[in-house]
Amino acid sequence: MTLDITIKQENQVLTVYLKGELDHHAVSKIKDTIDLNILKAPVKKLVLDMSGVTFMDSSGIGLIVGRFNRIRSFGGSMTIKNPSQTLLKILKMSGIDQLMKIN
Amino acid sequence: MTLDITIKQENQVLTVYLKGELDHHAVSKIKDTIDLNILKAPVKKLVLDMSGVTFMDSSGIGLIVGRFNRIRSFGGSMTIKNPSQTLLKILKMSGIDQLMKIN
Amino acid sequence: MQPINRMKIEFDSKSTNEAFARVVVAAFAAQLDPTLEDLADLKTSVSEAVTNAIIHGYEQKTGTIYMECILYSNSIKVIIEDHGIGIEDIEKAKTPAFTTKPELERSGMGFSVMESFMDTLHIESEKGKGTKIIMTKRFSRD
Amino acid sequence: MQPINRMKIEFDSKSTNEAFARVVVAAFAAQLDPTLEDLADLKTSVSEAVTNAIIHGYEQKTGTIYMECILYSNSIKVIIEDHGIGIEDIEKAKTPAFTTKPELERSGMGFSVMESFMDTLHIESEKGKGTKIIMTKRFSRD
Ligand SMILES: Nc1ncnc2c1ncn2[C@@H]1O[C@H](COP(=O)(O)OP(=O)(O)O)[C@@H](O)[C@H]1O
Ligand SMILES: Nc1ncnc2c1ncn2[C@@H]1O[C@H](COP(=O)(O)OP(=O)(O)O)[C@@H](O)[C@H]1O
Repeated sequence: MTLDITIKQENQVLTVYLKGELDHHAVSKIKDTIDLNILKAPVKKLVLDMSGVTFMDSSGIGLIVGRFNRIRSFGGSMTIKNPSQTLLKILKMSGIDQLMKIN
Repeated sequence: MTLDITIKQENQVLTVYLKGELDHHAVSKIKDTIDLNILKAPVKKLVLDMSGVTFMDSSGIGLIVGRFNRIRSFGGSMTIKNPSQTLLKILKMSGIDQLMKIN
Repeated sequence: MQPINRMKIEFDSKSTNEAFARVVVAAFAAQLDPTLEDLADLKTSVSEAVTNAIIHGYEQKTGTIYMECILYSNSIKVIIEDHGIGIEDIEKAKTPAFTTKPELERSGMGFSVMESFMDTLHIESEKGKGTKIIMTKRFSRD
Repeated sequence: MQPINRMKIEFDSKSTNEAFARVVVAAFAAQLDPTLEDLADLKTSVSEAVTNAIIHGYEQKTGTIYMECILYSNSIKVIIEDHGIGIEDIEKAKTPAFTTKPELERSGMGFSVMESFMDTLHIESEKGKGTKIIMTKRFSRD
């Protein structure tokens, strides 16, 4: 019922691995954790690995756009990795694929 | 959401493999299938293989006792095979283990 | 004891809803992170009460079943109600192996299962008005 | 069209109940054996409407959310209702990327998701009284 988050920092690349269901409840629990890690050390690139995410609604879109704006304000970039077909559908629908790389 | 049933007849032994959740809804769907097979050919032993059963309530007890009485009226015996720990709890609670072999 | 979450549901007295009711209660109780054994006990007891409402309360005719779940920090209360035929003699109904529907191969073990798998069981019923089952379960910590 | 099954549920406006509401609807719709894609679309849309009731309708304060599901032979109707603050201008609210809670990083895409993932979406709302979302989805056969 919860979302697990694992964070790896290497050469100014911050990779965030998410596992579980990404809804408003989950987003409100992990947002600060990601932001703290963006502030802790210089980050040039934020990678969101979604291979473990089994569900996402527009609260996830809010999380992604919010982190995108933040990292860009530091001059960094953002990438989404390994979204399922289901996730890809909502990522495309909301135009996230126009803002950043998805692979 | 449904219960799958597979039936094997060999040397007067009728083996019934159940897979799924054994509640009142499921019982009412499979009872006649088992009984028809008991009538079709001479059966000396009825084996109920529960290895695939993930849930059972007292409707399952009713099914077992009903088939036990039927097979006994033909002079046959009955065995329960491979119930999970959860199923064993309700089988023991209701005294089924006093009526027939469970292994 | 303050409830930490509650829900109320009503659904048709159809046998397909037996499995549905179990999933609903299990998903709600999951918030307390119960052990698998406690969850199995709860699902079995809910299944008994809902099945009874369908078979005995409404005698397999159309009716509505009402279910309420109240979560406390460490336990759940489940109330299952029908507006069916009611129970004549509650003490007798609770006797192991007693059933008024032997022709349907009922085992008469439903109330025994609820009593043994839950921590408390309370039955309210009036002939011709319906039946209300109130049961609670405390969750053990692993 | 005759309904083949129906249920009504009410639960607290707590964010833990977003996942619960999804499981409930999915378990109910499962009776029609929908494709995984249809089921995912339905769950996402339900999640949007329930989240909106929690965040916008009740502004994260205590309230009750009402959900009703009606199953037809090949489709589902879901009604999600709150007695919260209501929507001032429904047409504006439906505009993609429009949100009244940018400070909560809402994307303003909730209604767009519901419109694109369901077959019909109908919104009734009155300021100060609450909001009712009525959506339907036809299930495709594999
Ligand atoms: N909801 C109900 N409405 C009316 N009668 C009921 C209800 N639940 C139980 N009963 C009565 O109590 C008896 C015992 O119930 P139970 O122990 O669950 O066994 P079973 O369902 O196998 O008969 C039933 O046979 C029935 O007469
Ligand atoms: N249940 C509701 N009660 C009150 N206002 C709502 C409700 N649902 C939606 N709204 C309004 O409609 C707007 C758009 O909703 P939506 O498209 O879901 O985007 P978001 O939730 O990201 O803001 C919300 O920002 C809010 O102002």
